[in-house]
Amino acid sequence: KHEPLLSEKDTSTVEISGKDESPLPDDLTRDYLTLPSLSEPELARHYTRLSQMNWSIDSGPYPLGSCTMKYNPKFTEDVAADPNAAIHPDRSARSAQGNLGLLHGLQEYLATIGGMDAVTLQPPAGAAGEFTGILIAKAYHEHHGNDRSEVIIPASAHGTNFATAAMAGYDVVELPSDEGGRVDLEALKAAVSDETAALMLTNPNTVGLFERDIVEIAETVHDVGGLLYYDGANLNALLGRGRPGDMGFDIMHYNVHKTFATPHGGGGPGAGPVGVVDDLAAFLPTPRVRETDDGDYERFEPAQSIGKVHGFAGNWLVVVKAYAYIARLGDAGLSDASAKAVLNANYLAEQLEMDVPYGPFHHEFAATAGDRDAADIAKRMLDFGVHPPTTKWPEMVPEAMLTEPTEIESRRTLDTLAEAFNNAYSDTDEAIETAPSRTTAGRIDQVDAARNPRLSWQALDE
Amino acid sequence: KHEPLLSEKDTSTVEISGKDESPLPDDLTRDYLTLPSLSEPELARHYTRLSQMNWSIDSGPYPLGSCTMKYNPKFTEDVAADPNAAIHPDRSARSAQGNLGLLHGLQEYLATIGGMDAVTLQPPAGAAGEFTGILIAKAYHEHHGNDRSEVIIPASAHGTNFATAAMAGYDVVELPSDEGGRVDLEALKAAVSDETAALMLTNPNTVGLFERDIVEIAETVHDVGGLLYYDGANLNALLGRGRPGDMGFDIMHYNVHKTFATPHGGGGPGAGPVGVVDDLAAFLPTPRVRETDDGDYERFEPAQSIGKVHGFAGNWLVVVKAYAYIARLGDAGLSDASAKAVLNANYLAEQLEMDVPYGPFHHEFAATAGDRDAADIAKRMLDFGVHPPTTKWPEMVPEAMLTEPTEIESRRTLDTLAEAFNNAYSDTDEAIETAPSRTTAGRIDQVDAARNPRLSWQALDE
Amino acid sequence: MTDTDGSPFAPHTAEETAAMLDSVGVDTEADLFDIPDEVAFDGNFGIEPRSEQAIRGEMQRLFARNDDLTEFMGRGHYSHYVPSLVDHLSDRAEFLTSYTQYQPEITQGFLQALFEYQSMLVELTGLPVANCSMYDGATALAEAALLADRVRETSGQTILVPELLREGKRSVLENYVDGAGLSVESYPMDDGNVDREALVDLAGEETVMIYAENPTVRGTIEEGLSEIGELATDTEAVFCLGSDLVALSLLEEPASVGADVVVGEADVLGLPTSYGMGLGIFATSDRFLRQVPGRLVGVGSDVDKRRAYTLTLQTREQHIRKERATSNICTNQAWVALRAAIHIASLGPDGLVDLAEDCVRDAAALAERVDDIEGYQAPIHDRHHFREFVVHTDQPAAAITADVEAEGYAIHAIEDHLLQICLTETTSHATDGLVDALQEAA
Amino acid sequence: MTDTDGSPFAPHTAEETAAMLDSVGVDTEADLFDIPDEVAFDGNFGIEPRSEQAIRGEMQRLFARNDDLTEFMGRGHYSHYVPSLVDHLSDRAEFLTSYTQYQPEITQGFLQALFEYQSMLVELTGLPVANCSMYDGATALAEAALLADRVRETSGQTILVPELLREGKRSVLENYVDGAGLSVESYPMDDGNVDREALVDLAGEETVMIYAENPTVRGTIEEGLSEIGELATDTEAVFCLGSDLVALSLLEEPASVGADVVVGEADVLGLPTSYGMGLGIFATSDRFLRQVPGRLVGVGSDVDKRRAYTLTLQTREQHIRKERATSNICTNQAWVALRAAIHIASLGPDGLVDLAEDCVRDAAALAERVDDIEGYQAPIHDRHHFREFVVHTDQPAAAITADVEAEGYAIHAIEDHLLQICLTETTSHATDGLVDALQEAA
Repeated sequence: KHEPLLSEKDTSTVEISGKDESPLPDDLTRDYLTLPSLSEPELARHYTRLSQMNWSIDSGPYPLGSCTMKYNPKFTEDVAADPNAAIHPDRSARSAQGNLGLLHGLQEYLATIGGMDAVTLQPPAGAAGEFTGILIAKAYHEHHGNDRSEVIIPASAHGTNFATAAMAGYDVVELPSDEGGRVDLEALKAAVSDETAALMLTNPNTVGLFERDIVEIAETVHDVGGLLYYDGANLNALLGRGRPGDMGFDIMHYNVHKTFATPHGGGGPGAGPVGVVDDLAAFLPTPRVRETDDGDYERFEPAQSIGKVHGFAGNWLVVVKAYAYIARLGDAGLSDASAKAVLNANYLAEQLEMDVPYGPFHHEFAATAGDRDAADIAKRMLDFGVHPPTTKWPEMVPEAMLTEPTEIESRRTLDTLAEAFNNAYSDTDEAIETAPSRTTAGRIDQVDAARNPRLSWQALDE
Repeated sequence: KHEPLLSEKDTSTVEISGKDESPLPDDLTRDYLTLPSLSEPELARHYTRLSQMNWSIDSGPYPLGSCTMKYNPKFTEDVAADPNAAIHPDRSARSAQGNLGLLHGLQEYLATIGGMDAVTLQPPAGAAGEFTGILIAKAYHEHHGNDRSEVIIPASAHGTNFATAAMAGYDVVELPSDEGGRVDLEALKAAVSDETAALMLTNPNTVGLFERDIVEIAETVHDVGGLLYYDGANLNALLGRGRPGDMGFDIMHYNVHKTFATPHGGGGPGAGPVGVVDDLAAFLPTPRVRETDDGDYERFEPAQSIGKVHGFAGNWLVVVKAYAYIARLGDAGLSDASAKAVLNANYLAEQLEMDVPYGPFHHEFAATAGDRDAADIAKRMLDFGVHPPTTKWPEMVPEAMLTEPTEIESRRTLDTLAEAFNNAYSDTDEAIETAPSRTTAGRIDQVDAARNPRLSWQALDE
Repeated sequence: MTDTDGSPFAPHTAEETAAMLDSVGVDTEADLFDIPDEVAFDGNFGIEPRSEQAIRGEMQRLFARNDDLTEFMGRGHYSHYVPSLVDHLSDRAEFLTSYTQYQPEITQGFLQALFEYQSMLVELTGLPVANCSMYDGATALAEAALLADRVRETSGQTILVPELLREGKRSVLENYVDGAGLSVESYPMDDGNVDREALVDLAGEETVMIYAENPTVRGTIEEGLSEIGELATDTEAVFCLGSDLVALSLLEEPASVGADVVVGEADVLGLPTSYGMGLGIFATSDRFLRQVPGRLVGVGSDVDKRRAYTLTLQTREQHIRKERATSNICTNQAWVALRAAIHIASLGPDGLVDLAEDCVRDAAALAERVDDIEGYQAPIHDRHHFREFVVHTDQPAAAITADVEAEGYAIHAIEDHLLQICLTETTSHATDGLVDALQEAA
Repeated sequence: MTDTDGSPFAPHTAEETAAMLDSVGVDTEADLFDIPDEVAFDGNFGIEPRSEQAIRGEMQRLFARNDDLTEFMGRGHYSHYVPSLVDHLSDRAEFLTSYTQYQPEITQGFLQALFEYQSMLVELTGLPVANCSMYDGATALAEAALLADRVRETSGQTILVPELLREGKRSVLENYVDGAGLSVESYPMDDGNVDREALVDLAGEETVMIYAENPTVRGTIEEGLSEIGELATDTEAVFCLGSDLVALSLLEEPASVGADVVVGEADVLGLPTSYGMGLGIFATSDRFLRQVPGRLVGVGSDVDKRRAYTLTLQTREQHIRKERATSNICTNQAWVALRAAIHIASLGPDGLVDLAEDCVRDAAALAERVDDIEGYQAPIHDRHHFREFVVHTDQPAAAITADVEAEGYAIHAIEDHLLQICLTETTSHATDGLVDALQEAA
């Protein structure tokens, strides 16, 4: 189970400068180029083998908390591959009615699902959506002559929230959780001020708890002139049961590669559309798409647009797949997806021998490994043929194993998963510390890899 | 590494008769239907796992002698998937010019490659091509009032030749090989008579030897009024170097899933087009396709057509891929494919510790395991991560390991393959008899499986 | 891509080629060929090599020459909607680019998939043995006749088939049975279905096999299959029933009407319209097991006593038994069988039965609409129909099909004044247009 | 398919659901939701569920509303022919449906592929560190500016960019650097290329980063990049160079002209035209290693001392470092990077350089043909060009693009009397038609 690097198989060097037939003078070209040089059959085998050394949702359960790894329906791939949709983003609107129609359709779907008034599909990822949302908040405040300096974020929030607020130039005010694991309302009231640009909130939060005080939270933030931002990472818990717009959120992003089942591609691409309420629609990125009276589609620039957050129109192929997925499910399917995601999480938690602090949780839960090392237990789970949950996060749960099975797992698979959890949890210290043993690679020395970074095949020769 | 059967995962039964809303009276329907019932995610995982338990040409070398397992270029799949080509075979010719054009194009390509005058693409496999060819021979003889009863086949020929001749109602006359492994010319002369309908010949033969006496062989058969049939299984040795038509063959089939790189799909579909010389063109299956004076294509029925050998037009998707492959290679590529196939076979043989009787061979060779068991050595090769050659055949070589690496293997891969051969060959009796040990399944008890046939999941319950 | 003037799929660099020639001990590749000059060829086929990109463009342009018609066609080649899942899974290279499973230890995956396919056919036919594919329905029927000839204890040489048997199927059958000295004879039909009385008269000791179809080639559903089964028993003939995977899920179970062999089209599931490319069903009873043509996957166990799949009963096959084999079939349609199995599994029993019921309902509804048009009588047979039906036309049928084609629809003209129309869920959205076009053409 | 009124991708039968609810100890699914009534929603979005077949039909009809134009468009989004191999391999489910490699022991395959992608970028840029993807060229440029701000030792707040910088790219840059208090300023261009004298006057201690592109957005090839590199060194600014994978294979190596960071479009390989979907390059020198945004794959070893790949230096990232992270990027374009790597590998160095040389030759040849038409002057810049060039028109450019579009071609109108035309091997077959259309429109 070892596949040599492409460079170790066959590499060749082409001389460029000095070539007789070069279309450019030598001083405008590089001297030579060295790259792997292999036949199509060799490449097919190389990448086929690499793929076989990779876990995926089509391999088995993938219960990474906060990642919502659900099955990616195959037909959405075929829809996205339609050659008629493969057009240049600078096309005139009149010649691109198909693509504009799709964008408009998905804007509408997402608006109604989130209870928002206007949506942009441009942000190419969830974090880019957060950034877009915070830029909109900033532009809104500035437009109203009301510069603010702070963004409030609960301690349990995703790391991207903090990084996003900082990138946008805000000071981050971290909010502690209350005993129940939710936003501490008193702490929030103490934290808000006329410097509060926004509160960024994930609901249900990262241990699956719905913020029951959401109406009061919204009032608290709105009372000081702040905006309420909804992190869409956990929207899969709420589909058809509650809409951020109805809860008082002003801005939200959607993670289509989570909630709407577009494939995650080993790290991306995703898409992070952003929805806003009416008051903020004028600040959305440009261009947006609207329908004309005669049923055509046109691009337009919102009046106070923040400009662009992607060079073109975002991750087109991804938004097409999201549209197809939503159309497939419809109302009943969307509501059922949430229902089964929550049922699966609750059922799985019930089968575990580990404690699950906090509740009632929804689509995910953070079991605690107590005095054992959550990361070691996760490594041992690999030996049982499943992917382990997110470990050691969120920090409010000691040795957390944040678990989100999603709606796609059958009871049978959940039972298998529970067995893997329980077997690993009850295994000996030695067994978990030396795990995994049945995987392509054994436990990897992360500290050494970071201390002595070798980031290319060139570095291996040194 | 065990995947339960679909039926073991989830099965359900639908009651049919007695249903209120049935569109048919009960006496026309079955009572109930029982089948597996699984969600798309569950099916995706099931078949993904099954695929990962399967060797393929994209997994590694596959040197099965006489099978010509070469790489299947990916683009030919995309060409064959063109939705415009997905039409019904009963389409009027005027509305099916694209498909007819493709069929005509491939007829022409194959005719020139084989040195034949006319080609049918209808036979859905090599054996079906053989059968078609022998039916043509029979029709030809009958048309000339000249019924004949025998087909002569060298002992070293593929088993299908014998079965085909028998299916067509001929008595099989088996021809011994001479000491050099080729057709024994004297024996042939003794065997031919006015009962000889045809001689079926593979050239180079199944140990890779070119029948150097081919002109005299052809004369011998033709002199008694017999026809010469070319088994195309080994055509990959000859591309651009020699054409069956030029050697005196009257009829031939082409294995497009061998010579022209269409994928073998775990056993099929393939395609077995048949080419004939002018005298036999009138007997080809109906319909054939020809070009009209104004550049359109039309179907026509040959004057003395044998009729049909497939319900419609054969394996369409396969012939499309064959066309695309031939177009990709062109003259230079086709000749080079043979050159490299022969070079690879000779190079690999050179690296082996086993004896290789007979020569000079071309694209394949039959090494002999001598006093060891060829099948056991093959099983041991599995443990070294390669697919073994065809074993114990042809019978003229004791404990034969008939090996055909094809042109697609690199020197590096051939060296790996040679190592697997040599390591297995030099391994202990115990090691080879208990092999394989690193595979999905261990050695399977074939005798028991055949004595106690269990051919469905229903049979497992009994 | 390796730079080469030859095959783009051969990886040899000039240096490697030279080194390998050296190792073999010759100077040039030509030296490796032992072909007498008198039959040598100069390699000039006149075929220009093209790039992948060029070929894709060329073939797109070529296939665009097919008219874009909505096809209401059937008569043995049917199109049902194939879920994307089928493409994505069956196109996995480990399936598509594999060979026959001669080394079962490293091909358990495909073997299991074929075993599951066989098992699904057992559920659908009620017969305990199904092989893992024939080329198509026509060759499966032909092989059934050869099996019948081998198994029948008394002499006889007649295969009885419906007079309306599709011409191509009959021609294949005749070609296959000719070598065995059998002859194919027709029995009459009665309003689309088997004329059972006439069949009784025809069947006798000469009869090796009686073949019937359900549904028939005209889409009618048979009503007295058990009687045919009994007749076959009485005359010691083999009763061979032709059907397809979708029809089998709803219509009378072959085993329950006494069928000894089931053949037909399995490609109705798993394959899109493919210009007639097929997948033949072959299922039969235990007593004919060792006479079955083609490959069989069985369950056995490995050295560790774990369940393992393997090709079995290979002594029937030509590579072992040569001229005494049950058939010459070797390369078959394994990959299409894989596709059909995935399609069946993705429908499940509910989905499959729903699909089949729609084949009955939709055909009836469309026939009624066509019948309402002046100049057409449909269906001409007073039977239940499956997917398709025959229409009588006042105008010449050929003229109508041409007119309808000009409007973007393809239908069959089967006789001077008979059309045949087939619909499935792939075309049901377009019936309004077809009805309009027929009205225009009347 | 499981029969369900809900999600077709949830496998629960009614019985299983009931049993699971029982196990959890509630009666209904609704009981599991802890949502106050005042913010609960009734589930009525008004979105009708459709079958897979229906959606495919619906979307085919929708996308058919795009006019079928041959696109001679570029300006940052380019289309090269993507070999089928790229689709077939990257679509393998183990790649496509996998998550970020947080458990490297079972994701060695994707990690190795990304490591190979990084290594190819190192070959192409000459810089030793490349991350495994940014969203696109625009966001990569923006992140480069933030990196420059972090690493620069002296104060300063100006990012210098070409005055012709594509508007969308500039807007993204401005949005990203706003929070860091940086401002974006333009430097003038001289006949399409950097006005190096003017740049010398503008650059100074305020300058955090100098950004140049090669080729420029107008397709011209820069001639004095080393001078810019020296200027950056002198002013202690970061020199950031924008390019793309194909141009990098032929034009001056960034490291050799003193570039500190290379950004740009890697999606020119591996992705077909995708309405602007991208893949951003990010490569830099060792000294900025710990300031790199995004993910890095490194080599380490496992317990058995075998080579193993892993995400590394994650302490830069937001999930560890929160507001002190080098970037908020998390989900990236890994799968597109995989595709680009496969495409590079399938071209090899020869194929890649050939492709790049054609970008120079073909643009020159087409510009000459356009220049020959009355009413057009092309190229307007007296430079070497790569893929694209600008045309001056006597008639209004907008009117010409509309006329040309009616003939089936899409080109850019970039100013009142300026067109921009881009060609690659995907459109080179259609230049005759374009030239004719331009002639008509003149």
